[in-house]
Amino acid sequence: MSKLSYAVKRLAEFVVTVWALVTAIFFAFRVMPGDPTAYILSPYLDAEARQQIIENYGVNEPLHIQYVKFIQSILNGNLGYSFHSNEPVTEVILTYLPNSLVLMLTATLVAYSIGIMLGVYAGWNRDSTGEKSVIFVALTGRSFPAFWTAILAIWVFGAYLGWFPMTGMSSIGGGGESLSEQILTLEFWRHMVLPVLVLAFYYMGYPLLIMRSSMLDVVGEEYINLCRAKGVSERAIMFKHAARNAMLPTITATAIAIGFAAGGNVLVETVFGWPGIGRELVDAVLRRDYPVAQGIFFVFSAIVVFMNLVADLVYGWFDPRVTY
Amino acid sequence: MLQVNDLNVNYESNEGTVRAVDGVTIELNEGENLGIVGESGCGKSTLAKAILGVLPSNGYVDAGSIEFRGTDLASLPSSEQREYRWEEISMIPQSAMNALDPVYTIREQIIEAVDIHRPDESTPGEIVDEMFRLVGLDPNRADQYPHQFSGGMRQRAMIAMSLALDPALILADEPTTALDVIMQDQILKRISSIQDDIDSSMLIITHDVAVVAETCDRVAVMYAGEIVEQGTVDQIFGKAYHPYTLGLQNAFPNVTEPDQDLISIPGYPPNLADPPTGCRFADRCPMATEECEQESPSLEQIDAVNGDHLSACHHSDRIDTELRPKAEQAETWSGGVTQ
Amino acid sequence: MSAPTDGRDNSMERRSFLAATSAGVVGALAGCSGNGNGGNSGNDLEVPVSDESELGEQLPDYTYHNVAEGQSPSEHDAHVLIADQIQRLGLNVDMQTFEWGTLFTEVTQQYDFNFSGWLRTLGMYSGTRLPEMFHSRNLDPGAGNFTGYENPDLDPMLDEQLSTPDPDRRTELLHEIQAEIADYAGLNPVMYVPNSVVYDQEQVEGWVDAHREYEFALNMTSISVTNEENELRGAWSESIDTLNILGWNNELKIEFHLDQIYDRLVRFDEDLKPDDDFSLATDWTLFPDEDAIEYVIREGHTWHDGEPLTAEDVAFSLNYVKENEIPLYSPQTSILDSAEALDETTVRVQFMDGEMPGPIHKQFSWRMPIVPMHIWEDIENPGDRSVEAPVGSGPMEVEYWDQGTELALQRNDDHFNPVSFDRRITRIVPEASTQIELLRSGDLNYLSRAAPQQLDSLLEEDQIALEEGSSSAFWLHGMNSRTDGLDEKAVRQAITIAVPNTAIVEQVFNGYRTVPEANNIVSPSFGENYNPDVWAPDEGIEPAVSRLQEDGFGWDADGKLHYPSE
Amino acid sequence: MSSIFQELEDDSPGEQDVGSEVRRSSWRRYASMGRDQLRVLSQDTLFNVAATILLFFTTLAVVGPLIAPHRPQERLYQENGVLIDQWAEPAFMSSESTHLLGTTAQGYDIFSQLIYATRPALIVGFLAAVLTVSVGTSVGLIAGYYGGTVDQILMRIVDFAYGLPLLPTVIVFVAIIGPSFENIVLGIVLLQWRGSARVIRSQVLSLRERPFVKAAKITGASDLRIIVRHIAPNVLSLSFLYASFAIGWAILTEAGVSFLGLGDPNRVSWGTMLQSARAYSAVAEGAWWWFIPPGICISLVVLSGFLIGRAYEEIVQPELRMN
Repeated sequence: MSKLSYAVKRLAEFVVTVWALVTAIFFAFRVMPGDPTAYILSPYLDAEARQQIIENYGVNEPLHIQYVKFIQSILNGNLGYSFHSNEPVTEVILTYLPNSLVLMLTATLVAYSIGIMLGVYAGWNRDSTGEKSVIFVALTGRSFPAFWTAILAIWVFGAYLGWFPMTGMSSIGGGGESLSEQILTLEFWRHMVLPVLVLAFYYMGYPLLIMRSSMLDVVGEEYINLCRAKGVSERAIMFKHAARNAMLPTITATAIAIGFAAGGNVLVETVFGWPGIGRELVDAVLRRDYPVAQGIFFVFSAIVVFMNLVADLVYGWFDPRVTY
Repeated sequence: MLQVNDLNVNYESNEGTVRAVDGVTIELNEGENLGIVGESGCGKSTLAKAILGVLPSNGYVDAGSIEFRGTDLASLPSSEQREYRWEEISMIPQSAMNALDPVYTIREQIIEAVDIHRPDESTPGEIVDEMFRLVGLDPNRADQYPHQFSGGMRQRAMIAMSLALDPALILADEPTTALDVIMQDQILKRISSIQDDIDSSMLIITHDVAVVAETCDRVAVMYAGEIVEQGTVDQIFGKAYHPYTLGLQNAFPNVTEPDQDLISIPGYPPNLADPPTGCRFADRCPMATEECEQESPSLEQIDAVNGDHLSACHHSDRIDTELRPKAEQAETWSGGVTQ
Repeated sequence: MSAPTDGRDNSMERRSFLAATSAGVVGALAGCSGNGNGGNSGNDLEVPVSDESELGEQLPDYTYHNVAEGQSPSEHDAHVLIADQIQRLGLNVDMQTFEWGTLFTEVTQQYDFNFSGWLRTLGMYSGTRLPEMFHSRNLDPGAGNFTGYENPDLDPMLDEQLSTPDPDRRTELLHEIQAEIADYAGLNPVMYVPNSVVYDQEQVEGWVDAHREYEFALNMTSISVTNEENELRGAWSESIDTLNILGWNNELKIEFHLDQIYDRLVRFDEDLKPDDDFSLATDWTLFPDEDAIEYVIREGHTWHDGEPLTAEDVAFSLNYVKENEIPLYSPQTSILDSAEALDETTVRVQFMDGEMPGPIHKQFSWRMPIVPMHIWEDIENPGDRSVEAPVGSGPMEVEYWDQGTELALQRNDDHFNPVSFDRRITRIVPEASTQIELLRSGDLNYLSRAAPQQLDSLLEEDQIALEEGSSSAFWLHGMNSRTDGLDEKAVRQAITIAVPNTAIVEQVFNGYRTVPEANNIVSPSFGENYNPDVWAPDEGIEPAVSRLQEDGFGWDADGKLHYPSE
Repeated sequence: MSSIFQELEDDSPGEQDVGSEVRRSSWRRYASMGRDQLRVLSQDTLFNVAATILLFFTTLAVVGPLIAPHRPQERLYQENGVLIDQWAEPAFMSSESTHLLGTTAQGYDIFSQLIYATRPALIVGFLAAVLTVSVGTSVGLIAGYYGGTVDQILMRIVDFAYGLPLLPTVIVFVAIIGPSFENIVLGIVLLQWRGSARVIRSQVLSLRERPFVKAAKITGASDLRIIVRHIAPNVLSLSFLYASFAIGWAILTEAGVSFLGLGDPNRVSWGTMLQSARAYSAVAEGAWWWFIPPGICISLVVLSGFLIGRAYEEIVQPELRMN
């Protein structure tokens, strides 16, 4: 079938999956015990005010009515209002998602470039001690809990050595600019260093191992030998031919990883005080702020499923052999 | 042009060191085609790879030299060796399907070879077109990917690539094995016609006796890493003076005798990790004696023949009388001739 | 409902802790030798055993609703301490931990509990929330009287103290109410929670004890900051995601800032007296018989966007809040009839007849939001608005607001009672240890929410100081007097006596709390409204035992409490 | 393909289906395959290191309660028996402290907590591994073997599972049905099978086309027999690979969930230790001996899971073999 009809089929699947996710998320939060207003209202507020607020939230309406209203609102792009701050959920997402994306995409970029480089090196120099140590480092990276390394990093480099700021995206009192302005300042990147390194160390292992195993498949191929016969230098073969072919499976993995990365790393964002979407989701879940939690979850799943789709299409574009 | 003397090539594997090529001496004159015949695993493609210096990571030249027009390639540092590759000596691999990089077009892969050796070449694309016409392929198909070519076309594209820098020597490692018979015939005709135009010589490696007969001037028969017999095509296929060569000829159908039943040589080639003493063909050779088992025969001139026809067999003189007449009966091979 | 995670399987460890702590601590503090060997609890009964014949029925088993340790370790431990004292008094108590939302719903919305407790504040006027907690009309679920107190002759007093304009009459009524509910012993103060602020004294000074948290406007206009940016820098653990004074959220982190962005008709000084030079209303006249009050609004004052602030704005604000029935101000709008601007500077506020509150400023004037008419008049339901940059008239205005990172307020120079520093930054730092490190390094110069456990190490730094002030906040321990056993005053009072206030304050809160002298939820910080001589039991198992014996209760051989035999 | 495939392919399809004899031989084949794998694995130094670490922690989990000086949540007191023995320094730092790793802010003995916490970590790890493998493999086998609508439905469920980010979903799941230990494991397993299912399915798709499967079909073997005898063994190593990775992911997720305060309040795990260390800001107080050991324990167990997984990768793809 042609590329177009394949894409359409995949899109239809995408819509069905997202619809299933939305329904699951909706009911998941409605089943949650606990009264959402309990969090919001400080000890000052008396019971009478609280009763009125519960009615205003429409929390007491029968489930199916709430569900229908929910689906209607999603279809016309309105994800509802936060119980906590009454902000439209879309605005909450627009506030926090970019911060997460900036951090996570940089971290993924760094992690994947290092991972792939080391993967190519490990795959090429098989059986060398270099390969074994590279793999060991990669696996240790994936075994340290990211939040634990994050806290240690803050204490060693932040508090003790004072090289890097300990929290947030901008220096204290230096805020006020939009994310696009901040990105240009050096101060912003100084804040990015520690979280990106911690995340890169954590994410590096996965691409490295994939790249290494696909390199090992490729290294044994005939055309690599032929390139040598053609007199192509070892380095050129490693990068131009071996890595290029070995990249194919890694691309799918990268696309999927970016999908997940968009969700931000909840723990690292909390520890670093990074105003990301991951931290906001956990806060929303803990304070039973249904609409915000639903909205963020919905965006997460849509991004992840979308990136799966992109992974397939991109794979086809990279690998001429694939026909739909 | 090419003088390989006493070449030893070893492979390191977890079962120990395997000597895939053991004391091989061959020579190839300008414009001449030499065929190397033998069962798979006898070390012939290792020989080819050794000549080009593209042995796999666990293989290395242990002893001996590979003189190409006077310079010993084996002793050159790899950077200088690289200059010879494809410029002077090029290769046609067994199955072009995996020998061509799937993610680049054929044109790009040929141009890559040209750029390395002739960086100042202004119009590499033309070389590609010219080569494609030479092998009978439509030039503007060069911009397609390998998987878009059929088996025969891929092999011809490979040949085009191997001729791109009109090398002095072309190593054809089983060039037609992966093809069906008709395509084989076309490719062989194509190779011989091209050879007349560009007067390069060829080293053809195959297990298919017929291919050698058709395209080569001289033949060397390899068994278990050693050259067991060497001579012109007519000498070897006319009157072979080594039991293994005789056995080999039985194993191939002969068009002229349709009802001939094929006789295969019983037993298996020896394990090259710990080769047997004496002649390696001894335990499968119907004429084997104790002498064969103790002492390994060396290549000597067969005195019954004029012109250089060498054979490594202690009893080459008794072949005419005892083996040749019975060579075509199956029981000779299974029962053994003399005990 | 959610499956509560009951703490049964390791309650043994808890019991040994509690036995050791309370016995040891109480013993040590009360001067008697106490068993002093701490660790082992042993099962020697501390209760006198009487034989079967004199005993009535055994009291039923009870559950204890406790918050999860993860959410607030110190409160969780304090509940554990109380639960085990009740256990030692001879009642079977099963400790169950809940996530906060679930706990609050089960206790206050469904009354499906026996014991529980949390932090509660009474606000500016001690009598405001007494009706909610003790009036019989609030007995049904969710209405506020969660302990189930019912006293028909107290109800009128609860209402009168809110309506009578005569302050002395109010004090008299409050005193009597406090004596009554202290004796009822169904809703008791375990400890008073003082307001506190830990700060870098090289950068900030001049804190005042203002009966309310240190981040409210009174302190903001009293302190002075001496760092080169001339900036006050604090931190909060959750992001500040709304600044809508007419919204639904009155969390402290929001009120702390709104209190400076907007003016109030009447503000109070340190002694809870109206503060003339900080209130928007310079003067007011009461008309008790007409249930009305007339405020004189300060002249020449402007909004942050330069528009003049007039009586018209004040009248609009009050009517607007009533029309839109904004929940946060429902106690005020339920008694407000209408407001009208008589001229440029006077506003007449008419209450429902007979509804004009006695302590009008503490019930009404300090609480009502004064918003600019020219911004809000054509907005339908204000509750749903998300306000990016609120325009108020207070001593500070919003400079920028990075949600999730930082909120910056800057000084409003032409305010009649300005703050002394240029900017106030509230930084969002989820990690508690990072907040402490930033204060220690001087990047932050105050923290008003530091946990007791972290204060000791901080105060070792010589530039760090702690300021503590009395407050209306107390940590309540409530019993559901609807359940049998707890409907007996003797049992409730005995349990109140057994609650180890001192051990909790010492062990769990490192001494940064105050042990109440009397069983009075109204704290001394309310001045003359506080009644010092209510029921003030001493602490411990022995006095609790004797209280129960007075009413004929007894214990069986395994130390379980029984009703008196008829 | 790897050596074990040849070994399996050689058994001639024509073999008669003789009741117990066949079953005994398949068990013998599994055993021989297992021995063969172990022989290969034991040559890999990293595998040996990992195996010893896991062995050490498993024994610790089993024998822990006997050697731990105190119970995990037993409150400890100073000599006067009054004040909690909080923030005590480890024995190797201060002479008079009797606690190997000091005590927490709540007065618990850190060393005993560390030992007791091994058990839940290993339980969550192995439970997740076993369940992930069994669910993932069976879904993969069924989807891959039957194809058609069955495959479509199962794969859509996999897409659905892929749509949910792991940690946030477990957090919501735990928040819904209560923060108990079993719920965390259930939450993790609900999502973790997706990876192995997808890979095993593609593996089964290729195996299904292999001659020895087609031959078995011709001889009239039932689908179930084909799956169990012919396809499953080839896929087993792949599922072991995922099982060992699942151990790592499960422990990390449990630690993450507990770190956020949603862990099981009544059970001490490395995650809850880190959480209380954070709640009492141990690092700020300089009590690194409270904060660092749990992290190291988690990393060691997870690392050994990954190393074993990688060693298994060698079995699945022999060309990866590092000798």
